[in-house]
Amino acid sequence: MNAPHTNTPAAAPSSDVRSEEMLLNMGPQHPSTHGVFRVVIRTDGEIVLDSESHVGYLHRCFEKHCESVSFLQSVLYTDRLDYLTSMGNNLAFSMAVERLYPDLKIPERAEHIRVICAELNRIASHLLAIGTYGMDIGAITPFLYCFRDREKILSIFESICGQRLNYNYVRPGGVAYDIDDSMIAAIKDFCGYFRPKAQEYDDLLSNNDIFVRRTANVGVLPKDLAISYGVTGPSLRGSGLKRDLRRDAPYSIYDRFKFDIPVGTGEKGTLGDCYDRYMVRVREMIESLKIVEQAVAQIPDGPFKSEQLKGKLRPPKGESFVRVENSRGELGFYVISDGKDVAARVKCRAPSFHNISLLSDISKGCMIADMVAIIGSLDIVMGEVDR
Amino acid sequence: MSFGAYLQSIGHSAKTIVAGMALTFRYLVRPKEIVTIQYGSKTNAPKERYIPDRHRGIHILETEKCIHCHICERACPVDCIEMDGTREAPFDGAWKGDGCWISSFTLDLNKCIFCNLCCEPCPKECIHMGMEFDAAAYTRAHGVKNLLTDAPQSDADRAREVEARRLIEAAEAESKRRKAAAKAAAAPAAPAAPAAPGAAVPKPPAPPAPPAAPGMPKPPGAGMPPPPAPPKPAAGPAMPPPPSMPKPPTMPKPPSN
Amino acid sequence: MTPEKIHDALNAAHPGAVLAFDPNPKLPSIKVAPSAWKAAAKTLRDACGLDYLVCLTSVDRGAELEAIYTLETMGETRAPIHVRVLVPRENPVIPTVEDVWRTADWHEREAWDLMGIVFEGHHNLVRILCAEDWEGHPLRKDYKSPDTYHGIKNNVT
Amino acid sequence: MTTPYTLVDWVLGDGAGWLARFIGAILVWAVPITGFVSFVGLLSIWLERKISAHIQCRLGPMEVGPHGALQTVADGVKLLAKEDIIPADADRILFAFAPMLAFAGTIVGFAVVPFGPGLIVADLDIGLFYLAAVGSLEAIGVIAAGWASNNKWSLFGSVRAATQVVSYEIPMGLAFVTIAALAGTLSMVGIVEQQQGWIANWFLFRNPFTWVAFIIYYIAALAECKRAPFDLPEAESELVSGFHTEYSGMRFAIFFLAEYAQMYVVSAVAAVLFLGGWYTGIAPLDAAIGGGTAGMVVGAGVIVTKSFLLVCVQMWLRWTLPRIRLDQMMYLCLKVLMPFGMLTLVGSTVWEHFLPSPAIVKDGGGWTGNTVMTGVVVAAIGTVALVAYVRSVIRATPSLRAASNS
Repeated sequence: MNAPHTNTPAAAPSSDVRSEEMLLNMGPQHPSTHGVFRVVIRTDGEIVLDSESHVGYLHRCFEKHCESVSFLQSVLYTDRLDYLTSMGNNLAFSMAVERLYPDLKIPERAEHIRVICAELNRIASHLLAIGTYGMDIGAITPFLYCFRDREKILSIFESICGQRLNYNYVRPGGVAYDIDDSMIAAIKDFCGYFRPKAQEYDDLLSNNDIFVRRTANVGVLPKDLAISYGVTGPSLRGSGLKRDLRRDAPYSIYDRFKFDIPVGTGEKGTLGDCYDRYMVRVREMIESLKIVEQAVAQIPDGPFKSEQLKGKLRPPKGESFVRVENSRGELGFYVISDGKDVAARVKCRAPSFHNISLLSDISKGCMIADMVAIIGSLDIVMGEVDR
Repeated sequence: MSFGAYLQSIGHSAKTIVAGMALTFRYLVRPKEIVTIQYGSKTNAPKERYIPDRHRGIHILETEKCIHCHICERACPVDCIEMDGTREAPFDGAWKGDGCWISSFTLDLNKCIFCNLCCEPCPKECIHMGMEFDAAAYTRAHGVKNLLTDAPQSDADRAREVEARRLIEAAEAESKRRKAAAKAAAAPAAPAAPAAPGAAVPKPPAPPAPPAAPGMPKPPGAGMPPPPAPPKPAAGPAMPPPPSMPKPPTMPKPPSN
Repeated sequence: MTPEKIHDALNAAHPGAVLAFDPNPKLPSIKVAPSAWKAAAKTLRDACGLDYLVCLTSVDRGAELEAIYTLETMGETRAPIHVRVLVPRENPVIPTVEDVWRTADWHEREAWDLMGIVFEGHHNLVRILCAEDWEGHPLRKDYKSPDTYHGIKNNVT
Repeated sequence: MTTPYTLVDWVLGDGAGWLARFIGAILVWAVPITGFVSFVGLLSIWLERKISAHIQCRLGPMEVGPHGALQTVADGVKLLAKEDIIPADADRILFAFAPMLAFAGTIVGFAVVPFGPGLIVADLDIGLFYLAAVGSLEAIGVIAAGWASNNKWSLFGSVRAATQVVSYEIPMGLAFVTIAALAGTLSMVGIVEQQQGWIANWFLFRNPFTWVAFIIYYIAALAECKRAPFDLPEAESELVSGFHTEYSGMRFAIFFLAEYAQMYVVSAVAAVLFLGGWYTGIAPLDAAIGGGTAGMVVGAGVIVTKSFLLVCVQMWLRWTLPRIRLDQMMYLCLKVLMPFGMLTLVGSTVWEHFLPSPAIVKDGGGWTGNTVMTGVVVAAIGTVALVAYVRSVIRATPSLRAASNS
């Protein structure tokens, strides 16, 4: 980019104070773009006139990978899509593979374990989203409180499946390993621990006036624009549309649990602003906690993986499309099998890909500091956008 | 904005700021809330206390149970496992497995993604993911772990593998020739001669020599039975590994079976 | 609207546009002729209420390339309907629908980038995931990865 | 001869020539002050690390020295040994000069900041005015740094710094004027002398308006130091690192040191203006210590302690609050601090007119009607704050909350 002070045209009026537009590269390496994401901003002073998003810096050919490794091996590549919600990714891909089989029964225990893990992972992911959002706004301490609590979830996951980030735990037909009583006790402990801690985030962020003023009325996403861009998840619910696949099109065993779907209300500003999106995440954590508590209470004994899928995974010829409500929105997999142990085509419908594509529409006229707030409130994970 | 609302907004700001500061002050004066530990030499917590049993760390191989079936090698999505050996006949410098003789079993930690897919299909449950997680190395070559010696693979190891490949081929050829001879002998004669590879060892293993692998000391395989010490490392004088031998351009591929 | 009703509505509005219909409840799909796709998309959005483009999947079917548009109504959720548009491999041109569903903008760029389907009328049909100077369309079955890229050797076999 | 207020006078006596005084000033003041700034830097950075760590449930540095006390020294050595990078398209001369300008701009403030009775570089008659004048010198260094870096983010940072520092000069000046009107002098030593005696003589407790003046001064000082929530010039989540994005090694360290030195300066000024300077606030204790060397040592300890306490509050604020936006920063300055600052100035003078304090003298002052009124107001505010704190404790503690609900 040009130097800011070397682009003076030759014939410029010397008496007046002149101001000109400036092109600013935000990213690919920038603290607040949440990954390698580049926005080219045209600014007038601190005001963003226009912006253009560039993605693809983290492209790892996930879909091409899936065409060269077996179905079982593909599961662990889904871990790396939205690496903050690996359980949900595993679940979506496993369900897409399972749907290729005509009549496959997943054991009850496996379904419960899947729900518990997916919901705990949703809490962990939202904790990170809230924490980094605080950091985008400039408060560093909430980030560390969120990480402190997230670490507890990751420790539970580590005891369940051995890893803290890329779990490779939910597999077609069930889950990889059973969970035992000590793990269930740890999950119950966490549920008791977490509820009062959620108040701290309110004290530091949600109720803090500086935070509210930084986020309310900023980056307003109208409902119709959200629909046209296919925005899903908390970003959509922040705009006031009550849509959640866990309730609207229940997969797994979500129809057995009672939980609310928080939506944005415009309580501090306009409906669909950054604060609404943020608050939806804060409230969703408590709802997820409710699901975890119910699932832990009624988890049955039994096998943890289906006996029907013994041996090498070789789904019958066919196509399937499955979506789950992941922490960032609807994660879908379109899987085409031609009867081999390797998929013919896997397409990943990534929620962040949709959510970030509208950035230039809702960031016009905001300030540079708001740009950071908007990107943070959309809560993107570049691993999923670029695949 | 009315004057009252103006004052109210200032008051509200002050109130919420004070609420946040009260929270941070409570943490400031309560050191028992600290959750971090001093990782490293000063930590009092043994690894077992904060690493669960199922932790997926650096692999450990129970060599004496391995049957050299290549299943883990094929299960690996990133092709980080390489093994070589034979089930036909023993040879100099071989590690003894279960009915097989192994010359190399390496795991490239530069590639490994710790997915556990190699351990799950193992028919003998001889490859495990251990408690060690510190995979740092100064060079990429040191990132390759020799699962037989539990040390980073050295140049000497690589040289030995090349030599072992030759020995394996020779031993297999010898074994095949003997089998054919035994068959030929058995066909006309009475079926008396048992054609067992164990009985057909051409030369007994060399006396135990000091381990040639100069790498780091074996890490304690916390929680897992440690792999047995190499029963018989390479015979030193027979094939002295050059001290700075570069990596062979292509590793000899094991025979597919 | 059920898939059957959508099929009927589409048939009534654009006779000849629908080439095939598969009411399979797991994966209901309608095959639409590429030439009629733009008009059909507007009908689907306005008359059938399918305001949400869930996903655009591009598939290499050998002689033909396929674009699968997964559509749904945002307000009410059920199994989404898939609209298949098949175009010949030699001349894979589909009219763009970025002005019907705005999310199609990036999805069409992705399908162009990875599968090489040309979306006619797209305002900015450039690569999105691969580098600008990448050659070929990686998700095609006959794609050969280059040996070098800007002097970086490709050692993947 | 009156009490020697400056150490140079004390050492050389009154009769020394200008050259002797100049060299003496360098030896007696410039060298120790530079050393003191380094000490302030070391201590503040350690404090910052530990306070932030404990607020965030962390241990902080623990390895180098007891509780990591020497970590900053180790870091300083590392920064000294680092490569000195100047970007290719930078304005090399300005780039090299900017950190020194910022550091010099900060360190000249130490000239009028007393370290104890008699421990002051220059007891200027216009000390407060001088402070207001040089207080924004650092901004010139910051602007130069942002411009010379030839980086758009740096430029943003430096322009923000200019906006911020220049704007917050005004409320800060209003707080200065409030105190100057009470004290009747601009001399720092003179201001401290007037707060001798009991704690009620501190200007903070002189009347309720000085409380407001103190808060205004402290907020403005935060902005002058570019500390959170006013860290817009370096806002690391927006501007990468703002004006020092391109700086590394020792040049960066000098910026860092300048920031912490300025934190100390503004806190010391707050201690002088509002918190009684080097007086403990307990009249008999001050009398017992007396003047001379003992008074100097104890006074220095008192004022440095007060300053560091205020520095700690700055850190506490930083690790609690989010960052405000540029327009909100201007709103706060122009629409909140300035009206209140003017109100404070008027209110304080009117209060003094109708409820005049006894002439401030060195014999201790006394409890007057003014003090009582101030005490009532202060007690009311304190009660409200205490109630708010107790309520927040109850809310944060589940067992207490359950008890209070039932």
